[in-house]
Amino acid sequence: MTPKLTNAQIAWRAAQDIADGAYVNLGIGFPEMVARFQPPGRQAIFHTENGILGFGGAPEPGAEDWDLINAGKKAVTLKPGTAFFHHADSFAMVRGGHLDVAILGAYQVAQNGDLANWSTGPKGVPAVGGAMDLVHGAKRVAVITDHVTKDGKPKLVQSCTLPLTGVGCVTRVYTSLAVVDVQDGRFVLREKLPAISLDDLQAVTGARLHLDGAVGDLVVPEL
Amino acid sequence: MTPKLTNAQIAWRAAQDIADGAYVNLGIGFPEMVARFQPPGRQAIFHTENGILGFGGAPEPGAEDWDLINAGKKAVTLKPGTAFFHHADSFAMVRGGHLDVAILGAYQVAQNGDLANWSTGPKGVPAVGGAMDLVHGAKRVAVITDHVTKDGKPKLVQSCTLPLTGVGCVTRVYTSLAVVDVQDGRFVLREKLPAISLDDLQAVTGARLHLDGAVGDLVVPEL
Amino acid sequence: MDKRIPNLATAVAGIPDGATVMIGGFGGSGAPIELIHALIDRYLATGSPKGLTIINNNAGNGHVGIAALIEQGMVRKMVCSFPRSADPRVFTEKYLAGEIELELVPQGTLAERIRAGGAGIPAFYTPTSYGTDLARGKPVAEFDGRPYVQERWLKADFALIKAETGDHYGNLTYRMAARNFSPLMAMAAARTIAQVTQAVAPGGIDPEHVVTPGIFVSSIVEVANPAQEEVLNRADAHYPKVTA
Amino acid sequence: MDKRIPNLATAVAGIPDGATVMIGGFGGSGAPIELIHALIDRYLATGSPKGLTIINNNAGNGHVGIAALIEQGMVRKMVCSFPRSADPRVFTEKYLAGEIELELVPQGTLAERIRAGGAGIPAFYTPTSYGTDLARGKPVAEFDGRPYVQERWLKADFALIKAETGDHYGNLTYRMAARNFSPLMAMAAARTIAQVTQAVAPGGIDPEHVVTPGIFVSSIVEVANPAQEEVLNRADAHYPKVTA
Repeated sequence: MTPKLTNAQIAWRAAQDIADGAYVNLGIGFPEMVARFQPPGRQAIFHTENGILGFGGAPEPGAEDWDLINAGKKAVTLKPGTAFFHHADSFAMVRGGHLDVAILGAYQVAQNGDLANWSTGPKGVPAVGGAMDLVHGAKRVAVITDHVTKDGKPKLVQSCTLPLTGVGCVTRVYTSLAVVDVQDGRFVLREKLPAISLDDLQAVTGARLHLDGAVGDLVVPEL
Repeated sequence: MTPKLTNAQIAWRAAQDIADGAYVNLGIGFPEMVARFQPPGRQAIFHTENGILGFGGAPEPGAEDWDLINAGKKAVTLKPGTAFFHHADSFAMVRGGHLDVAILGAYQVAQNGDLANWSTGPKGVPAVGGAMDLVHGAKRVAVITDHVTKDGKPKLVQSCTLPLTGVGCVTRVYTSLAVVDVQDGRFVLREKLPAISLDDLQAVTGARLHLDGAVGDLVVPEL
Repeated sequence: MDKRIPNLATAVAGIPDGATVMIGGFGGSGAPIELIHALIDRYLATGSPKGLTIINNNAGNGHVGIAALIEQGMVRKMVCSFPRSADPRVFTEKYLAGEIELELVPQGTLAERIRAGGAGIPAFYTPTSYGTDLARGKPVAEFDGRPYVQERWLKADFALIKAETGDHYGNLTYRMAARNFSPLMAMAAARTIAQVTQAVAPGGIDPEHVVTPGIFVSSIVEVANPAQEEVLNRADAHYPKVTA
Repeated sequence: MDKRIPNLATAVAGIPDGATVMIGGFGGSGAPIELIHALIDRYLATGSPKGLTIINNNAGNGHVGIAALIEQGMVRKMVCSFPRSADPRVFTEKYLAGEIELELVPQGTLAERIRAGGAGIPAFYTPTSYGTDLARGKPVAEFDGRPYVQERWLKADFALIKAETGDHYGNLTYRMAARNFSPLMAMAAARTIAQVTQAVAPGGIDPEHVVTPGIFVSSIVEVANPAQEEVLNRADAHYPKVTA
């Protein structure tokens, strides 16, 4: 079996690129995990679509205040310096380019930066939430994802076949196998697991991986 | 010499049409005077463009706080229930149709409701302030004005010759001689000073005054 | 000038069949549960209002509030960003059966369209949804070399919102993330009805702390100990109560 | 994460020649007098910054603040709604002599254009100015049978604003009508510098009472006893001081 990173390890890797003082929005679900791995000495300020900036982690079980939740409807906590605001101001922060980083999940990312992460097709009830807003405005839009789908199909593709969330919006992808930048309409490989060969990585990637200088080792702690 | 109302009397007459509980914006200068003549038992809530709702009258001389001013830069006072907000919210109130009445001055009003009150032509420095915003959105846009200019020319005209503030926006004009509605592109005379004949009034009016039912007597107290 | 209404039934009495109603709340926070349930009570007693268009971020959670409105069959159309829900299935089932209409709007666009409705801005351009299925049929324009989608304002006949403190003039404050869409909806509805946890005389709210100025509010009704939707749902509450 | 700057000179050191600068204030309230005067001090010492585009409701009052900036010849262009003034005459004279450019914008449109700049809305439609000289050359469109004018967002390189309390993260409150354009300008500028009457540690402002969240603020500088423009003007103050 091919070695691959756990979700926690992918989240950890993404967290290392968040600078001290950055304003960050983490998509609901898996991306929320990134908050756990802020490097010591760095302080990110987290934004949630439903109108809070600078909130803290989850409260003790039983201590939840359900008026103090994030966009994933999980209870959060106050920290000194938290601010509340309404939804239009919240998305002014998003759309107006005030966030430094947004980290989202993905079904597919295309080599031109197109993202599909909201719909797997016409079945069921469509639901988009804030994903289409988040992909515009943040200075960096990063994706964290398994490198392939559950049935082994590439998630990094030449062009998305699923309904798009945004056009040309993703700047970096952290996968279970690699760190890949989107640059001038191409995937550029920045890091890969030392245990996987370039050929094997290319084989599970749906579009050409370009090289631009040395490829780093993707090394993460046991978590 | 023809009898005519003083500015205070024109303002008094306009004040009589402001319902209890109305949200009102008074243009800077002469229109501000309307606030003095609220009928007893009625309470209007005044809005000023620079971000206050529900302020009170002028403070005692010497007691001014110059951070608590109206759009005319005059000091006002707090009242129980005052609210502060920023300029975008303030003009959301204006443009969004939330004001019941706006009362403005005029250089000219045309029979189709066009208003000219911001510029007397290309000389000097142009300045518009909030006038162009105020004429849109308020449910009633009323004008208070002398019936004629200082050199005796009509201010109620067939069509404005001065630069427009707004198109088809005025609903009622309170002048020193009469109360005139703008209705279906025509001036409709509602009230006139008893001492002036219809012919004499028509003679100092630049467009046809139509009748629609009885013309009331414009009777105001000595002020 | 006193915008207080003595009780919930009176507060919602004027909402007719077919009305468009914005309802505050995001997930379990900020939902005006008591106002919504008063509307259900009226429907159960009189058969009205029905055929409602409801604007909210979601399409109901659990079996109270908006979910209960939908379960009662009072809703013709939902406008929301995230209508998907594991519980209840009622929206899903009605939607798949073609019994309820859905207008799906990205969350930030939903917020901005509502604000635009309140601010007298009939249309605006946003980068959101450009190149996606949700931009289909909408005008596109380029500004400074980037493509944008034109979106229209959203208005309503009524807004039902939950606030923390309200004075008699309708000035409001909110509680934490329960603020969410409510200040925007208050601006965008012809009539805004706010349930407030605490009604105070004018002067009871510091003018610097007013979030929604009273000009945007038609009436307030005090609900001193309001239910919290998430708390109700965790207790598996149903409205009307399921009798065992 | 501490956005405090030790002094005014450092706070304005990065503003280059030709910058577009939004400056808070309406009439005599809310003007960041000390920040503006620090900019003048720098200009007098170094000859820079000059050729500035200033966005403010007015074109200066008296002989302090923006009026003093214009008197020094540091301003190339004003964007405002009400530039007319009996005192000073300096804007009037420079304007009539063709030495300073003016973009005249209706006040509500100015506010909304600045908000749009901060909110990532490149263009919007407004009824304001339709059919007037100020709509000349702008696209017009009809919505629901009414004509509207298309307006573009307004952004700036810097915003200089005055706030009441600021915490180290840049969360701000304001004082009464001194709030005016400042929260909007904070959103619309690439870098926002706020002078605050009181700097407090995070937690010193109730999260419910924050008017400008810190994400919109780059730096704060404490000016404990700020001058009030109207008070200065009533005392006929000049900057720099006229030596008798």
